[in-house]
Amino acid sequence: MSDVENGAPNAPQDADTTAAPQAEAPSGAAAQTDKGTPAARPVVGRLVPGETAGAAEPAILLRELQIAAVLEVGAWPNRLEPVANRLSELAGTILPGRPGRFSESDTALVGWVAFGRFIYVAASSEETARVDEALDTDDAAVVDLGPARRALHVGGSEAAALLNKAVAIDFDPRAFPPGSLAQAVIHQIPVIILRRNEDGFDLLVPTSLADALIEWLTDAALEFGYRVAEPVAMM
Amino acid sequence: MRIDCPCCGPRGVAEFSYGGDGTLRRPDLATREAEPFSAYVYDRENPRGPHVELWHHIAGCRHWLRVTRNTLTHEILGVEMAGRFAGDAARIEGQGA
Amino acid sequence: MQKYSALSLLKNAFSGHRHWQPAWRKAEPKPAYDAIIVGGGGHGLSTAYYLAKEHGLTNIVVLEKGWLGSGNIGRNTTIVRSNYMLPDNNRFYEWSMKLWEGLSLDLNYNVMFSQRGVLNLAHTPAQLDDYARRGNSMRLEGIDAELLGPSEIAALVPGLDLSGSARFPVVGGLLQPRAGTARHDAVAWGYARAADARGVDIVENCEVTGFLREGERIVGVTTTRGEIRAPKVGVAVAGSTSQVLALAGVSRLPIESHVLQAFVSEPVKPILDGVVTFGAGHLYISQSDKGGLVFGGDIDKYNSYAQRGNLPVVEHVMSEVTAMLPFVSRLRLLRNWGGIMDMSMDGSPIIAPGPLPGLYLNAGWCYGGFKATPASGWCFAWTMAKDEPHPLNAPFTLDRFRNGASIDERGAGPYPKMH
Amino acid sequence: MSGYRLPRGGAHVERDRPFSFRFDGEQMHGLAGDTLASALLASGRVLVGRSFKYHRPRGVMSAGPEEANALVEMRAGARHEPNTRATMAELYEGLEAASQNRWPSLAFDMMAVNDRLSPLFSAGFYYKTFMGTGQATWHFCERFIRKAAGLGRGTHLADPDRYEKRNAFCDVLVVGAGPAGLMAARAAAASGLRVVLADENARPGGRLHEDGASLDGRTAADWIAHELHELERHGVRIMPRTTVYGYFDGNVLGAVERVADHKPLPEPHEPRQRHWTIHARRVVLATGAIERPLVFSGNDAPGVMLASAGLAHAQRHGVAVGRSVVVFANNDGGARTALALDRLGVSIKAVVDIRREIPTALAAELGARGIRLETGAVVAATRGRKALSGVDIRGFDPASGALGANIMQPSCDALLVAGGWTPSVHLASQAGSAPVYDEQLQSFVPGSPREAWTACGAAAGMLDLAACLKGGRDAGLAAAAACGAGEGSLPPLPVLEGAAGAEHPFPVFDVPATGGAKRFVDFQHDVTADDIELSNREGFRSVEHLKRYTTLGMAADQGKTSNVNAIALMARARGLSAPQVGTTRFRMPYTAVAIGALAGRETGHHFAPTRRTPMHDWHLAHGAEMMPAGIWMRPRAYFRDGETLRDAYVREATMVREGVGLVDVSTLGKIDVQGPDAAEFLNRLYANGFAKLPVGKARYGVMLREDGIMFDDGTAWRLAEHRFLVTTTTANAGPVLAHMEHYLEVVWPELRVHVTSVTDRFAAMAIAGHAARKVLQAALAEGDVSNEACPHMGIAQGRIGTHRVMIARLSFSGELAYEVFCDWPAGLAVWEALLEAGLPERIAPYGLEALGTLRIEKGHITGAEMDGRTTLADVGLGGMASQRKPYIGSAMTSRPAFVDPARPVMVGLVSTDGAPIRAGSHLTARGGGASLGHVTAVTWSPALKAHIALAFLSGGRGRHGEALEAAFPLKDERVAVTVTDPCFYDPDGSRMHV
Repeated sequence: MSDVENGAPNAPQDADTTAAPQAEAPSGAAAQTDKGTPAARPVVGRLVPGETAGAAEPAILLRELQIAAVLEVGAWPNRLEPVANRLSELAGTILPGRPGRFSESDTALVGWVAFGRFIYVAASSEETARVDEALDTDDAAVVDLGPARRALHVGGSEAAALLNKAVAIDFDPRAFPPGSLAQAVIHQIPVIILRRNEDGFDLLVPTSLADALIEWLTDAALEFGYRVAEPVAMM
Repeated sequence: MRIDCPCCGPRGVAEFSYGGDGTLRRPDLATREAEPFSAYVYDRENPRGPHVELWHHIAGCRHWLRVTRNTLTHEILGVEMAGRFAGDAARIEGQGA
Repeated sequence: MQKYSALSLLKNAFSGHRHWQPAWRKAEPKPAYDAIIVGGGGHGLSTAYYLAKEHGLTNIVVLEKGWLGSGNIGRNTTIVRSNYMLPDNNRFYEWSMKLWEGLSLDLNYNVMFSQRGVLNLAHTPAQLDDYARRGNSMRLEGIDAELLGPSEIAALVPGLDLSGSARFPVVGGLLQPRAGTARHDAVAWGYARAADARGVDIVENCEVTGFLREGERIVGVTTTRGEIRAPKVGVAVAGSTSQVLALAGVSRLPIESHVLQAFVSEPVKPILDGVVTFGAGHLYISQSDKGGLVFGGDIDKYNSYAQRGNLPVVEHVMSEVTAMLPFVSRLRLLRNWGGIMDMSMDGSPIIAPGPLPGLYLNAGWCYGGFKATPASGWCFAWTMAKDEPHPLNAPFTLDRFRNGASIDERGAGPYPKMH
Repeated sequence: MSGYRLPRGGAHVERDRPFSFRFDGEQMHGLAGDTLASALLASGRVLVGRSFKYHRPRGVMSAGPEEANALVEMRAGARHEPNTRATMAELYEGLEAASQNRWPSLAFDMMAVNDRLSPLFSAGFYYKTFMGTGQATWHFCERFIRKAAGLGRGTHLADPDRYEKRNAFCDVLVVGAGPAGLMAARAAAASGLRVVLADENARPGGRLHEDGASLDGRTAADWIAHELHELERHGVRIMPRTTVYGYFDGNVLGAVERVADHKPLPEPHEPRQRHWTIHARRVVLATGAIERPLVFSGNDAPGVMLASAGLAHAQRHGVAVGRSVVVFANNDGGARTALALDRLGVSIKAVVDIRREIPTALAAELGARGIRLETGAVVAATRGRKALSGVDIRGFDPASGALGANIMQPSCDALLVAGGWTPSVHLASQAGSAPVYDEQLQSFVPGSPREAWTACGAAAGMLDLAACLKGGRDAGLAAAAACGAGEGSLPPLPVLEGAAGAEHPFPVFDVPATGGAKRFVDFQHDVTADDIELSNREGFRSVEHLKRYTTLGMAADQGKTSNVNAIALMARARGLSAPQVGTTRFRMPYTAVAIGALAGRETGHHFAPTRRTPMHDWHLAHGAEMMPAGIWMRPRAYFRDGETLRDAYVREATMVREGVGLVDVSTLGKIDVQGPDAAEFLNRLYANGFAKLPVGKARYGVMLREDGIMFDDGTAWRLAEHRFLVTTTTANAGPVLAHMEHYLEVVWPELRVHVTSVTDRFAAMAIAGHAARKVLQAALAEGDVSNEACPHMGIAQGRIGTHRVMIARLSFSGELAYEVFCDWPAGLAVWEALLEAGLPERIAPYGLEALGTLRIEKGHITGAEMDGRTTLADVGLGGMASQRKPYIGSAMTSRPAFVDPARPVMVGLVSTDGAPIRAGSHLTARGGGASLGHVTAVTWSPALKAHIALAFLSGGRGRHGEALEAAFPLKDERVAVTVTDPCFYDPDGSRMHV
């Protein structure tokens, strides 16, 4: 999973390196540019269950998904298949044969993110230790990313259209059927997009940017209208 | 411009970070002299036409790709995994999964 | 040379403009010259002009592959400034600025050099500190610079987003009042006309196809219009530097060619006076005398000779310009074009004798070449005439990379796409 | 009064839906389905604009995107928008428009004096004058030139509308929904492919509306409706009002949909426009053609219009463009237009055709309908300045190009001009080789494709309807086949009746000047035939020089109607053929595109995402002023009542020196480095040694770039034999990860190491001060941070409340300090627990300013010192570099310039006159002089009770104790300073080793 510290490549960087109190404070003198907030909006960057906004008949459903465990498994060259097999056993499902796909059992979801990189999402946080123990150092590395990710569900009839505002991936069900997984960037934020069924998409988002993503998504969803549902467990 | 990532499929150029000339080979780790490194760090052929270059799929799978691209037309002539998983990728693709 | 003036314009107006002469002769190449300049762009033409004017070398020829000024001299965003931090840079560019200030009179050609100021916006205190370091560096070299606060900036540039809702609010800025813009094509034409008047041959549609050598030494060129000999051959071909030097057997250089896109909006009545740059990204914008907003951002960040860029950079530049000046949103993008930049490994140019005897190299301008046009030609002419660099271009050698003496204004390191 | 609404007809207008609108404040009326141009014409309005340079009065000249004259300002306030083509602006109730580039009014424009002075304002006149004695003269003149230039007025108000963006994917994109495009879409969709059909107009159909043919027995309007229905049934996505403006590499096309421009305001939440990035496997370019004007004296008078436009306004909008119309042509289009208009009830005075003969059928029909035909004749001049009042028709010898005798001087209020057709090759040219000249068309057609497109219809030079329909179907089939589609059901070609044939021009485009009147080639920029000759005379002969010298084709209409005529004129002046002169390169955008649409929502507040730590809200609630650090937000200082920034940071820094403080460092980059070769990998990355770092210990390290310059610094914690946690600076977290990935994947593929960003895995905070251990220990429910259990650089595990924490004893402040890492979501709870545990010690949070003060006192480096130009030796860390192992950059560090004794190196400065040193100052000798170095960081040091700074000074290591000045000439300030060691405070480190 990528990092985005350099998301704004030329943006002012590393302001922690200054100790220069001389700068004048912004005056806020000029025109306001508060774009496109035609109606009262929910708290920015937070999903409030029950909230609706935007166009009258919401065509987007948003909800937070609770995740217990997210692991990244890095396998060494020439050890991909053994690791995939081991993960399949642990998850109780058959890991598909190449990156861009995932499968799931009742308790775990395991996906192939890249060559040598798997993701493992589990219903129980105890899975973290179990997977770590089950894999040998000579095969793979295991990184616990649970606290580093939040999960969101984007559903509704315009879910693909909403994501296509940012993502140049063809979400036509023939091109991106259930069981597909993609890494991409929305609003400079790296996400993993999982299509678990035809109804929508689940997104895994870096925690520090989840609020920013929600803020962007809810704004982007206004033209379709959206409804926020109660959080549910992802697995 | 779109690059057909061997891992992710065709993606827009904005997802990739350009890594420059892909034909350069870093001098051996043990090299102590500056000159071989100077050649590696500074000197470029900069061809007008087909160019083998590295691209990092930074907003996708984060693999480094070796892309052959015509610098005059921007036509992409070939894409392969640049690095340590190239063998795995070829094998897995070969299985026709 | 026909003198240009209001009076001559008036006289010719009465005679239906039938008596104007071509701005430069369509010269036929001779078999030998005292010096050859390869590249009929801004730098090549100014080199020829200063060789003739400052060094009395008039038996020279400028060879241009296409039409005169077909490269970056006519593809840039026309900004002229000398607001550099590193002394090697600010001394050189300030000399250029001084030449600009007298250029229209010198050439008897109005290059429309318009000193309406260049303002760099800062968005964090740290960035403002950096600008202060740069501004102080300029002032210590006798260059004009002013550090401004938000209220002064608001008064200077109406329509800037100085609101708290801006993602990166403006905290201050660095202004160089003497900086500004010039009419880019006119610079090429003005130099061509003035060089021609001093006897320089300018040959268009003449592509260099190889170099003539005597041992190691370069003694001329072969072209699509025949062999031309000269004891000195200067190369000023910007993005084509690698191709031209490869003809001389120099196969590798600290240069990559990249495409930089530029943009112009539909013309509107005056709405932006000076040049403004956005510090939370990379964007520079001004309004031309014709009324179009002229702006640009980053290079596309891949090797290219296509003179054509791609959509992501277009979109990003538009995001930047509307973030900085929200009113621009309703104006329309009228034209877009691409230029091929000779991006060097440290972002600074090369003006030096070599890399072979008889050969002289002027390259690596990245996307700062336009403002350098007068000083580049002036220094390159000096270097070619005297076989050694002037102190102003002495640091801009080809071997500085190996020596570790990079002139890295951005501190970005040996990565051409970062400069 | 000139134009008027015909009693019937107008396929696009709804006669029972009148709209009122205002033009220049005058209330007018139009119909739903009108454009602003057709509504103005219907209202009898002739004069609608002024040209760019000479401020000539101008009227509507077209019915499409090529409009060069009728540019208006639309809407009011923040939505004010200049330069809108009246021909593309759909009418809506309450529309407000105004003419532009005139003062004080359209009818009386002071700037029209330019036209009288036009002999002075020849092409390129400004290069020859305004020089005076130098810059001052030019600056004086320039102010007036700027005011005179420009077209409409912009506004400084921020645009209040939304712009959306979307990606779309399809097998076949058809650009243009004229006859060829409709057939292409039908053919492609028949094979079950995903097809998108985009058209810039509000209504599909293109020239079908004007052709006059019936198709399968249907009227054009009915047939189009039927085809659209069929397309929808096949799942084709039809996108009207969508201009495909750019063709980029890899068959990526840019398009802008005008979602709400035809409404008074966008609906709530609706964007004004939507940008589409269309990813198509194949593209069919059915972009049509644009009619060319002819070049003759006074050809710009208001009332002179393209013949096709005159017909379009009548057919589409039921508008007669004049009460008495003359038609002037070099091809069959003239007579055809006259006949069609006559049938619609428009009064045609005469048809003037350059050719000696026209097809007998046309001539006969003109005769039958009583329309006067003059062949071998031209319109040599026009009469009327603000509105056409008549034309001079004279004989013409096409062989010599000479004018003949006067034939007639009829009065008329509209002159329709048909000069042949210019295929719209813009997109094909963007994505292909140079356009190719077609002798029959006397124009350019697409060259060979560089991308996966096929051109068809008028865009490909197919000018008659049957060829368009067949060409479109063939192109659609070919595109489908290229997508691997099987044979679909082949859509039959419609049976045509009454279709117009091709209109190939007789190759004469200009008429000699009469009476010194101007002959315009580029209407908007006022480039005349004489300007082209002048350009040639002065040596600006290449088509690019012509464009740049005369500004031909560079106006807002981009020369859609002028380029080909200009090339023909230049070719004649140079004695060349048109293809020898060639055409300029076409670039995006095909028509001008709102910049807001290209920016989308990724601007303003959404220019970049905001990255927040888990303590973000807490900081805000406790007086913090936040500042950006890249895309992160970090507390600068926590303000208490009445405090200035300096009060706040001095209090916070003092608190750390004298007691204990807590700072949020969650933004540090964190990278998990795992694998059997992890230690070897880090040993190669860092300049100092890491192979032998024991498990349970951390180490400070610096990475270099390949050129030997410092890249980043941070710590690496060895958590297990094969597992490290690496921290980076906030700014370089991304670049360091990419750097690692590059070496692992490309350079050293044999290393079994896996790297992952765990920045968001761990919230992090540093507790610093002599009471840090006591407070931390008190907060720990589990874990031991005693000096024995957790020595300097030691790592400890523990628990605060229910939250597991990982602790490393590291110090940036120079005090006894610990970095406490916990799960990101637990960050706030751990933060609050530490603050609570520290209450007895009066703990408080500190921000970036205090952090800066503390590190400056210690001489620790940050990005201000590691600015991409400095070496380890420069910052006094040369001794850290390992001599025993190679590492990235090691071979480059002994190059000559790196060991130059005059290199600036890091020193400390103390203000000796008590004045603050400003960041960004330069060092000079006392009394001034050249720069000897520069200041990187400054603070008031509470520990030293002095203003201090870090700086780089040439040869600085041997200059401690020297008296210099920190100069800030930007504010005319100079501060007397003494050079010191950069470590001001506790140089032996005793305070952190307790």
